[in-house]
Amino acid sequence: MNVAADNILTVRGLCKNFGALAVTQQVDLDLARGARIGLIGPNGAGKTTLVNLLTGMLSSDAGTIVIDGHHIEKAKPETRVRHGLVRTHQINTLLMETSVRDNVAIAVAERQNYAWRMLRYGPQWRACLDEAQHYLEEMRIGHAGDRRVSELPYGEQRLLEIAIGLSLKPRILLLDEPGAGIPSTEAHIIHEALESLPPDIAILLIEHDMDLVFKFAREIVVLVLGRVLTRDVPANISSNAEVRSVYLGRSVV
Amino acid sequence: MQALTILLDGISYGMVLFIISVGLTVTMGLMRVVNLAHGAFAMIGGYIATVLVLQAGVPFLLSALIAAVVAGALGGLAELTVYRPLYRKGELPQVLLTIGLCFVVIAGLTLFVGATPLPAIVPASLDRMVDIGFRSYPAYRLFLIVVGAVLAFIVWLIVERSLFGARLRAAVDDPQMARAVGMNVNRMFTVTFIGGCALAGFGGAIGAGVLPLEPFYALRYLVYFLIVVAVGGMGSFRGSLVAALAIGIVDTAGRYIVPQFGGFLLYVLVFGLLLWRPNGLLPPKSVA
Amino acid sequence: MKRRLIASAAAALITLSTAAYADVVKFGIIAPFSGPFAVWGKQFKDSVEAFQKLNGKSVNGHEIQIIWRDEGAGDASKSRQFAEELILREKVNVLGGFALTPDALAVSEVISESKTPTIILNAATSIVTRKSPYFLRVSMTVAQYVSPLGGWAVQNGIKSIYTMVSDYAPGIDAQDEFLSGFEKAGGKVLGKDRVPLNVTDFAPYMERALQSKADGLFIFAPAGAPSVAMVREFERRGLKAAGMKLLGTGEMQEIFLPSFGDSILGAISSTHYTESNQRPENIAFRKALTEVAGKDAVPDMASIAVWDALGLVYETVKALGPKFTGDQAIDFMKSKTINSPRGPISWDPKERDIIQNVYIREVKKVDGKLINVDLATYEKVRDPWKDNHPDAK
Amino acid sequence: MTNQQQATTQQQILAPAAMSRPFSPAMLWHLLPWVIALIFFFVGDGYHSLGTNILVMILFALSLDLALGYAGIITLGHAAFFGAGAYAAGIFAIHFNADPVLGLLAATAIAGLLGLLTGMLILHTRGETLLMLTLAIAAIFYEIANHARWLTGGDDGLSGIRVTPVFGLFRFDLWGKTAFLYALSVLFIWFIIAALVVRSPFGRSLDGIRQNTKRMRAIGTPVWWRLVAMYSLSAAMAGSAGALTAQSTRLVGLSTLELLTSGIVAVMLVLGGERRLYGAFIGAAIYVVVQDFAGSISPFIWMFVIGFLLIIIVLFFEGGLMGIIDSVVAKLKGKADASGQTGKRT
Repeated sequence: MNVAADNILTVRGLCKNFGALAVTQQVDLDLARGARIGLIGPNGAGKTTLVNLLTGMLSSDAGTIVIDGHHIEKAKPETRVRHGLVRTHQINTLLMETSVRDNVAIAVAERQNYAWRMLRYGPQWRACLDEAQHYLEEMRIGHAGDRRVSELPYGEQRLLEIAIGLSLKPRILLLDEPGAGIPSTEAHIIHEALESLPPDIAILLIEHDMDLVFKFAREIVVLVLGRVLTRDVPANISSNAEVRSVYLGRSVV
Repeated sequence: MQALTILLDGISYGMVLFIISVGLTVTMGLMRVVNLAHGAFAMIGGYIATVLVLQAGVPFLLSALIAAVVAGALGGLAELTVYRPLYRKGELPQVLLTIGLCFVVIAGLTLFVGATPLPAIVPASLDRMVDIGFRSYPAYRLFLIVVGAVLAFIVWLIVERSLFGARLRAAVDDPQMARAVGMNVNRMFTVTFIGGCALAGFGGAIGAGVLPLEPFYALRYLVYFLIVVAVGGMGSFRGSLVAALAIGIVDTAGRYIVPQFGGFLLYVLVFGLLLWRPNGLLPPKSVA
Repeated sequence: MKRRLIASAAAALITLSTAAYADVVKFGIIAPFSGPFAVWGKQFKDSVEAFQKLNGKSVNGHEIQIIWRDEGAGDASKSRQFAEELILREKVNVLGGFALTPDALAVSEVISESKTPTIILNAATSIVTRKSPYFLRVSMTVAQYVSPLGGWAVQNGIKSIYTMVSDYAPGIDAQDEFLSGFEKAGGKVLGKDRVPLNVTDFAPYMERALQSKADGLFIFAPAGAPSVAMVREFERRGLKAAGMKLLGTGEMQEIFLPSFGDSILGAISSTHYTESNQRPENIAFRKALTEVAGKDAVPDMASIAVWDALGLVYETVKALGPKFTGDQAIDFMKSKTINSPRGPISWDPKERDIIQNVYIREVKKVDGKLINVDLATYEKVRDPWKDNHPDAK
Repeated sequence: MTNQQQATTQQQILAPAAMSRPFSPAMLWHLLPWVIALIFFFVGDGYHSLGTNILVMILFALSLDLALGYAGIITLGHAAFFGAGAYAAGIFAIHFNADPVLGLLAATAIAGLLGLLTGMLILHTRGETLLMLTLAIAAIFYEIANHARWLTGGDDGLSGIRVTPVFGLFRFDLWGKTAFLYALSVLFIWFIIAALVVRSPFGRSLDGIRQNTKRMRAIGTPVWWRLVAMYSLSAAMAGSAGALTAQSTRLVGLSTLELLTSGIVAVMLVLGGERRLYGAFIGAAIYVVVQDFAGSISPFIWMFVIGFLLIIIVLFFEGGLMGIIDSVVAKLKGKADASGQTGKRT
């Protein structure tokens, strides 16, 4: 099997069954440094399952996941994060009772290995807060740092989600529907945020909003019934007959 | 033959646990409420039946039925007033409110009825030995087994064979979906809560010969009821029957065979089982 | 702390209103009024009221004031805390109470240091009185009231025995003491079970006892749910029908008999007080008690203990006046012999433990009421444990 | 960075993080519990045992606040560690060394170790299952203590505990004055530790785990280890409280391991308000004092009172008594100020 030299993530033959139901079948996936890949597919295609398999929230039945030469398919979720594989969530999993800045700072502390500190943590925590503020500003929500997350408008909560992902210094960032639930008038905020992400991070964007995917992605992977149907540049995808028929609701397999 | 005796003892004991606990498995499985006050409803039932038998001369079974009705009504009242706001809260508030309810019931019954254990109300017709072929055996225990089996069958009919039961199972498996398809989940909660409390009250009354009634009843046996629910799998009707019988038999056999281990055995087994299967023996689909 | 303010204000008023030479003698009682042992507290209080009704609230013009403290559900540290408070704040002259042995052990340091005479109203483990020279027991020890039963059983046709006791210190003491008497008299032991305290389904244990085919079953369980369940299962499982005799101690106190129903008929017990005895002291005691607590009031070991304790305190004040040291009081009390409703009682001057009669009784139905009827009396029984362990501390 | 933040930063360099906010007169409130305790020490003759008991229960409730309040570990078995600490301190004093500080350290370590071992077993689970497992652990501990009569005294309790003077200087006097100050010092040390820990990155990550375990997994938090660590810390603290009760009363009973003890400490915590540190202070103090008072009026009134109080607090005053105080203070300060405090709870 050919593996490109600058591949950061290599997935081969990934499988997952729920009882008799095969939700992920023989998925191969390569992400190069700085890649911008869109992952699309109809409801029930297994997109979220795939993300959960990659991040270790679910354990796979077969297949390998390699980051930079490290096999991580058996690793715990937190170990995968330490290898630079980071995700954001489809529905909000933010700490609603905590302040916006602390939400990011907690993630920074985790990355910096300060999170075990119980006593004498003053300077470290301050550094975490400063770094957190930096990511908030990068996502243009620096003004909201002191507010409680539950008081934040939904769109800004989505940006906070991305800021937390960034604060973990990912090499691969899996964005699980960052635009979900955002009114179309505000969709551009997310797009702008995505465009401003550091270029060296490989990004896999899972999204229903086709506008957003086609604007952002340089390549698109189509997932149908747990299999990779095709992978191509956006222009070819939109003209692909098979993909069209899938989205029109007819089965192709 | 000794083994058969132990089995009968265990099953009759388990049946009492089942009758009282089956309502608790619904509350904890369906409503997701850690309900530590369930024993209080069994206790109310037992106290009412005792007072009826001793003061008013009401027959044993009839007073147990009246106790069930009253316990059910009080349960419904409690569901509408103090339990409903609890559904949205975390486990800790649930634990504490229901402990509070327990305290109030204990204090109330003690003030009205007294602090000594209540006299037995098992009628003479049951409080004797009957010949069952290989030996003579307490009639009361056979009575418990029969009543338990009948109730288990009725519960099975309701849960597995009625429309209400189908809805109930659906709601236990996926509460959000049940709401989404327009079920009146609130009413279902009230109805099942009433049913569960009525069963508990009935169990408290007829089981008084195995679990004697006294002011701390509500707390003393609570751990057993909770164990039935946890071992059976929260929200699982079949699980609670299997668990109740298993606990009855294991506890009884353990005490018969190795009495020196006494209290240890059950706790250690439950501890091990929950580590092995955190969701119990037969958990419903939603948590499987 | 309002109640204490009220109490002390009331005490102050009374002091002022009586003549200048009159004093208040304070008797502090620490007992459970809540929790599983609340019955003890209630019985104490009723009996105290009855005593004061019969004998007045003062001795030679000196008021005898009772100060209560609720130690709750068997929390020994509470007991110690209240003892300190009663001694330091209330300046009690005599202390008393203690339902359970740990409650009494908890105060031994405090009373030794403050030299406060302390009357044990229940705690029944033998060693307690050796823990402080200011302890004096008016209740009983487990070993004491069990000791005659084993010998009696063998003499009365119970040649083999099965024992079933709750798995806690008094239960084990009772079992050992019973068996030592039983075996000495030539009886045969067919089985010994210890039942955990939290058990209330006695089916498996009773089944074992039934299979042993012993002549008798000796039980010891805390009063309340466990003993009630034990006796019911004894009846229900046909041990009684099989001709087995039930032997016990405090389980068969008259106050608990209604909880058992007729299944208790024929049960044998040995204790230091038969509630229905016809001594004039007992008739007067029961009369006073029913006047205070209603016609259904039944005295028990708790009532009799506090009744005699008050008797001792009144005698002490009569003899020594309202001001006395702890040593004077203890020396006086332990030299007394009292005609108690239970029979004559006196004290071992060295051990300060009670010497009293022990009665073997049987539950019978008299005039439609379950009561205990004396079968035998063992006079002036000492605590055998102390005699067997002269040096234990 | 705003000016205020910079000021904060400078302060933090000088002071430990718990006291990192710029000084304001309102901070003097933090002295209040300690001042009350010291005043009590001088005027409370005859009540020092009661006072010590309150301090012990505060420490116990505080330990539960760490596990249950902050980390969200739902437990009804914390008495296991309280009792283990008490027995460990008692047994240590009888068989090894009567020095109170050594005994306290030993008890703390043993309780912490037991917390570590049991925590590793049970903290995979959550919710009702966890609740049942904690119940079972406490029940097993209870049975062990009940059976190991030769070591624990069984039902008679462990007595004969000797305690030498603290640091060889301060004798445990009969009336509990030394014990009171000793308990107060231990509570103070643990309080500082607790206050530091809950504001630490570690404490914040546990607060995060309580709010959303999934989120914390996603940022790479080893959730199980973190919970085990906090549980052990909390167990050690509960063990300290148990050791204090053993040393101050020279007595350990089986009741230290009872289900009721676990329940009561949870009641105290919620009464005062969880996740507030001071909630433990108010809850334990009010509970012990009111029980002392109401219990003497009538046997069962106390159960009524506490039962109703629990129901009302849960239904209407989430956050307990401290929550009520907080909201009153917030109202007094005015709304503008109050909204500025968002996300910073003490």
